Amino acid sequence: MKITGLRKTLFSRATLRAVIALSVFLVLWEIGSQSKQWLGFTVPWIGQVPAPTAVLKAWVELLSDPGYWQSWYMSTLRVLAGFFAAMLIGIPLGLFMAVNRTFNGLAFPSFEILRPIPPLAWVPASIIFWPTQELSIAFVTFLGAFFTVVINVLGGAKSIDVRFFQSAQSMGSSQWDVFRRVVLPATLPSIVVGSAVGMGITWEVVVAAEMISGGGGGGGSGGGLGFFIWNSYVGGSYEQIVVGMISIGIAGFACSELLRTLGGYFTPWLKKR
Amino acid sequence: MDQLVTLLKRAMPFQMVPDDTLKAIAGLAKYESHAQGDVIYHIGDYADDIYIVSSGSVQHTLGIGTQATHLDKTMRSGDVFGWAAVLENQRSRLAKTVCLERTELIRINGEDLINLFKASPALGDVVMSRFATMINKEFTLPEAVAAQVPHFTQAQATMATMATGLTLTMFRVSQWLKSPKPYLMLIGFSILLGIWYFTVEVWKLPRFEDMPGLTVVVKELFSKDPTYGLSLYTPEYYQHVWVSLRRIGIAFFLATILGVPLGLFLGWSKTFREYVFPVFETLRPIPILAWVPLAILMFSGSETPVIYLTFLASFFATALNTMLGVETIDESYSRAASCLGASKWQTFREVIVPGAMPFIFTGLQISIGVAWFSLVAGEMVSGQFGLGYVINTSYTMVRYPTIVIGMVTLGAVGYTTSAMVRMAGDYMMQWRVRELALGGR
Amino acid sequence: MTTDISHGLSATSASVSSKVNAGEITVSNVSKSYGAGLFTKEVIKDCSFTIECNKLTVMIGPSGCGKSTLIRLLAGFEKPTTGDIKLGGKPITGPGRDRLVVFQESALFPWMTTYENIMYGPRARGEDTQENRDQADYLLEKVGLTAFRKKYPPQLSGGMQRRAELARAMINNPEVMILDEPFRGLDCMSKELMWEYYAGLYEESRRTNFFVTTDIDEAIFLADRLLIMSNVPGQVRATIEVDLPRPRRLAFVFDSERANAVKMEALSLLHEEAMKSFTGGSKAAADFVEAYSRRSSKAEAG
Amino acid sequence: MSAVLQRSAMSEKVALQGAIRIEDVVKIYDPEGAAVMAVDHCSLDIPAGEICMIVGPSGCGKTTLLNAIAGFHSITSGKIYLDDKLLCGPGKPMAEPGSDRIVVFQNGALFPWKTNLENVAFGPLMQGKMGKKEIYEKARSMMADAGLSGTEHNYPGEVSSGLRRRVEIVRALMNNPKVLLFDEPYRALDSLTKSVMHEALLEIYYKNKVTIFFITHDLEEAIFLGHRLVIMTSRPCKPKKILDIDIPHPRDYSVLTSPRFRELMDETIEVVHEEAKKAFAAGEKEG
Repeated sequence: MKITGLRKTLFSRATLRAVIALSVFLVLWEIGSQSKQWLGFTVPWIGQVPAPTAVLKAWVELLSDPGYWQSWYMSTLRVLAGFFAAMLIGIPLGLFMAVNRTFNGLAFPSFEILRPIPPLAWVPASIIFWPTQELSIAFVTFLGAFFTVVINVLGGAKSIDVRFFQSAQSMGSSQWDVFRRVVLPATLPSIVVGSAVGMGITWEVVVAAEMISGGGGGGGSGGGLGFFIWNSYVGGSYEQIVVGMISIGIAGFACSELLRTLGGYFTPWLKKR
Repeated sequence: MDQLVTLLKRAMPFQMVPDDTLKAIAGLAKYESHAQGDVIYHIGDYADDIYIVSSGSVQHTLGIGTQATHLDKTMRSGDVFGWAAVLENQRSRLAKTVCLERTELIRINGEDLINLFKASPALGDVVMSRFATMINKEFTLPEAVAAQVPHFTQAQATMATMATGLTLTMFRVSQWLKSPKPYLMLIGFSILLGIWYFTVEVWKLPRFEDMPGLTVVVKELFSKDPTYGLSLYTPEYYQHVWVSLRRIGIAFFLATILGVPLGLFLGWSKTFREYVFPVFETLRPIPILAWVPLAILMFSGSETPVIYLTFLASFFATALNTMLGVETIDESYSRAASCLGASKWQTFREVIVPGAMPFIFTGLQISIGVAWFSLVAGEMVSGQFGLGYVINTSYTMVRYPTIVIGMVTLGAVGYTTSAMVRMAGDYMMQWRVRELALGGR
Repeated sequence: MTTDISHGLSATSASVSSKVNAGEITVSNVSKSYGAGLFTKEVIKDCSFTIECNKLTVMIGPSGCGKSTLIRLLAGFEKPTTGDIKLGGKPITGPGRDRLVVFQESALFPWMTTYENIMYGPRARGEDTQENRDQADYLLEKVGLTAFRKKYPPQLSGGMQRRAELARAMINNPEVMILDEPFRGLDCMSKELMWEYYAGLYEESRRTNFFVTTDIDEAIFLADRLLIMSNVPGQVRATIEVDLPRPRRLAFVFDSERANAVKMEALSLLHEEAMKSFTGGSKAAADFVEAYSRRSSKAEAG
Repeated sequence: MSAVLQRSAMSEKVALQGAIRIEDVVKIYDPEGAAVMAVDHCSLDIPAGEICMIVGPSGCGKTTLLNAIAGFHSITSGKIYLDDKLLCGPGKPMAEPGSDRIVVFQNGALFPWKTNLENVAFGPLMQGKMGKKEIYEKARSMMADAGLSGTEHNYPGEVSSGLRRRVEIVRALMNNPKVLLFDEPYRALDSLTKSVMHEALLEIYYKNKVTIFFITHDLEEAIFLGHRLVIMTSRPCKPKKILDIDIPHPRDYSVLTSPRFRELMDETIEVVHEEAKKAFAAGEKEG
């Protein structure tokens, strides 16, 4: 039953169409990039982009380059640091704001004033403040995820159906019990959503921060994927730019998927019948 | 007698009444005939009977003298009028009623009729509810008539609505002021600014002392002769804001006019989605900032790459949300449209587009947010002007207070643009605003 | 109208004079309004009635007549503006496990399995004992959900969710069960089956039950006493003793002359109230119907 | 006055049309290879102008049948005719949706972004058979006839659910349909509002004699409204018992307590409950 199901998705019309569409996309890209040689004139915009085949070749070469993997490692480390810091501070803060009205009145307006400032605008201030480059990147990364996480947790906790509280109360729950067994699980789905979105933003911010601040203290190959891209640009190896872009895409996608799977594991009641 | 019964049966309130009850009603009825021009009753007369027109026609006139207006509807055979007779709190006639030709009427004492129905409350309710519907119909019809009745003057009604609207707002404001919220907010702000002020300028904590201080920033911002060259009085400040706004404007506009239709088609046509969406999804996880070098390669100059980056971020958010919006439209809406004879294209225009509107505007809100996000990044990396550029050059040229000026301005401008998008959404979705206003009272 | 209320009151004083029953709720002269100043809306006005001990009292009235507000007051989630509510002679000050509320639509915690939901009450009080676990198993079997003990509420059908909710309430042994349209939203057939089911549970335990509904058949099938509410502001308009024999079975009840007579009586009162809320949109029509009903109630009084 | 005359003439003409014939219809769903039979060799004849009530437990496949008539779903085999015109059958598994058969949906499908008047005018505007001014005039007068004056410029979200249902029926009638297909339209209403809605529906029906195909699982509603009652079996769905309701029209709510009504209830309640219990035991999800 399962195998037939798998076969069905693999050979379904949708998959077929996806393959066709992606192939057409790649072929067009190849033609566009090679237009100078093949057609005798340069197609605007795409003409400047390295061809997929060249990118693939560059990628294969990079796979055995430890510097490339070092970039992966550095970026992932920064993302994880910023992300976990955001979760660690953001979730309790959001919950506390939802539960305590006074604190909410105190902190929420200030929070709303700071929120519209794009995280990247904090980069210079962060570099001035933190003693090391590494910390300043981590801080900006943290900010990127922090606001999203807090807003999601707060929204989730505030939209809990009042009947849940009422029935818990009428069955004799204490305050702490209501918090632990009603508020927390009821907010879990929004925590999952918030962290998945936050993860996406984190990757965006890391790349930008690495580009702007010119890589980590190590410089050169130690600077993470964002720096890898910038370095490739400065060094004129344009194929590597695209490799870097795809790598970050894969990394971001994998992290978000991982979070969703984890989230699904923590919220079993949300599964479809 | 039977003739009376047949006649009663034609009158709207009595259509469902069983024959034996009708006979009882007929027993209460008096039959009378009038010549043309006869006045049945005047305004203010005591209302005792209700009337059913047997033949001929009568006309109602509301108001007196020059204010007098004829009611649009002329009462003819089978129509009922004079219902004030069955009301308890309105026992005087509201109109003057005149026979337009030779007219035969059946009159029934209101009190007697009520008493008859009291005997069978079930039946009474049905008849009374029909009466109610009828009164409803006839007395909500002409606006001209409503304007004549002193209580319902159009202008007064508008005034009244406005007044309640205003009092409601005032009420809400006073409630808000009575609640601890505004004071907590002020305390919160003071704490935030206090921390900034004390840590940087008073206590000069390590690391903090390098940061631009509160007073320095404020002085700079309001100085006519700024130390670091940027304040509310320098034209450069407005030039930077304008450049950023123009970039956002172009990018956001392009993203909307391309992203919304793409999203609509993605959601609407399954075939289109199956072909296009995979490509879309493959490109989407790549962070916008990773496009920077490639964008510089693809587009010459420094302006286009920045706009391109901003556009790209907005575009993905808009298209994706629009698609989600179309997918969440309840199937029964498009089914209802096809039932009612709408073609495929009409369904798209009349159902899919307005149905997806709430999601489109959510998408646009997100889109303007990410547009600012990537604009700042783009301006920091390349670009000649703009708020991101201000922040970055202030850093490299060690003019720290202007970093904060840039950040604060960014926050304010970003907030304003997203508020504008929200207002545009409210304007275009009146139905939603009114629905929500009703629910969230 | 006054006669009806005094009828309710006389019943109260009779039972009060004999002894104060533990599970008896007396509501005296309760009013509840929301908002302030110009925007005050009075939802319940001067409402008095008794929920007698070990009886199933059903309250019926048009939607939006303040029934749900009354339930929030009885449960102690809110306080009345004036008047007082007493349970067994003691005033109600806040929510407590002596009065358990079963909500309209299901309020099962979606993040807990059926079994965890049923065990919520005992666990919340730190009574996760073998005895309570056995009781939970017994109740699961009683409501026919043994096979579904590890399922989450969204995986259950509407009828099953309601049964799980009944079980969750019953494990706490409350003195009074308060049910706020618990079967609303179920389709008519599942609903009728739930009536028999619920009546069976009640007949076994004979707890004090207070049941609120808008469904006349449901009300007559279940009730020992029927309270009929007026339109906003809510008041008890009439009390009808439903002296049908128990145990009750659907076919049997709807065959009986007595049930039909009660239904007719209640219907005529309710239809009038429903008409009021139905025509509420138009001022003229509302005035009209109100005037009519005032007249007929005057006729009844005189 | 002339408009009224015209309409009554039209409705008389329409009354001769709108017969539905369902012949041996089978519908098998095939989600992920597991064939589920929703409708099993179902045959039914509904004469023009009849109110035919379809009663059955939830999820039994009644809605599938309605969707097949409306043209939203295909059928696996069998034929469905409307006045000798083949709607769907061999070689044409799916009927064309059209304004001769209009569905009134379970949760209501008034477009929330259009005012009530725009909703009512929607059908003729789309079909483009009449002038815009004419359409709005007709829409106004039909709304007034149904006691909906004063709500023309409200959005559906602003009026009560009972009023919304009435607007939806008027929207359907604007198109002079031959058949109205009701998919449990009053399910979400409370019982008291429901009883008022039933009378309103009958009143509209007496004015415009269209064929009504009405799905419900409320037996009381079915007997109160219908000329004929078709009790469906639990999935797969086919008629189990067909019953003529011989209470004369026009009816009002006093019918509910009449002896004949109770007799009919008794006659059917057992049959219905047997099926309901089957579905209940299987733990079918609603809707």
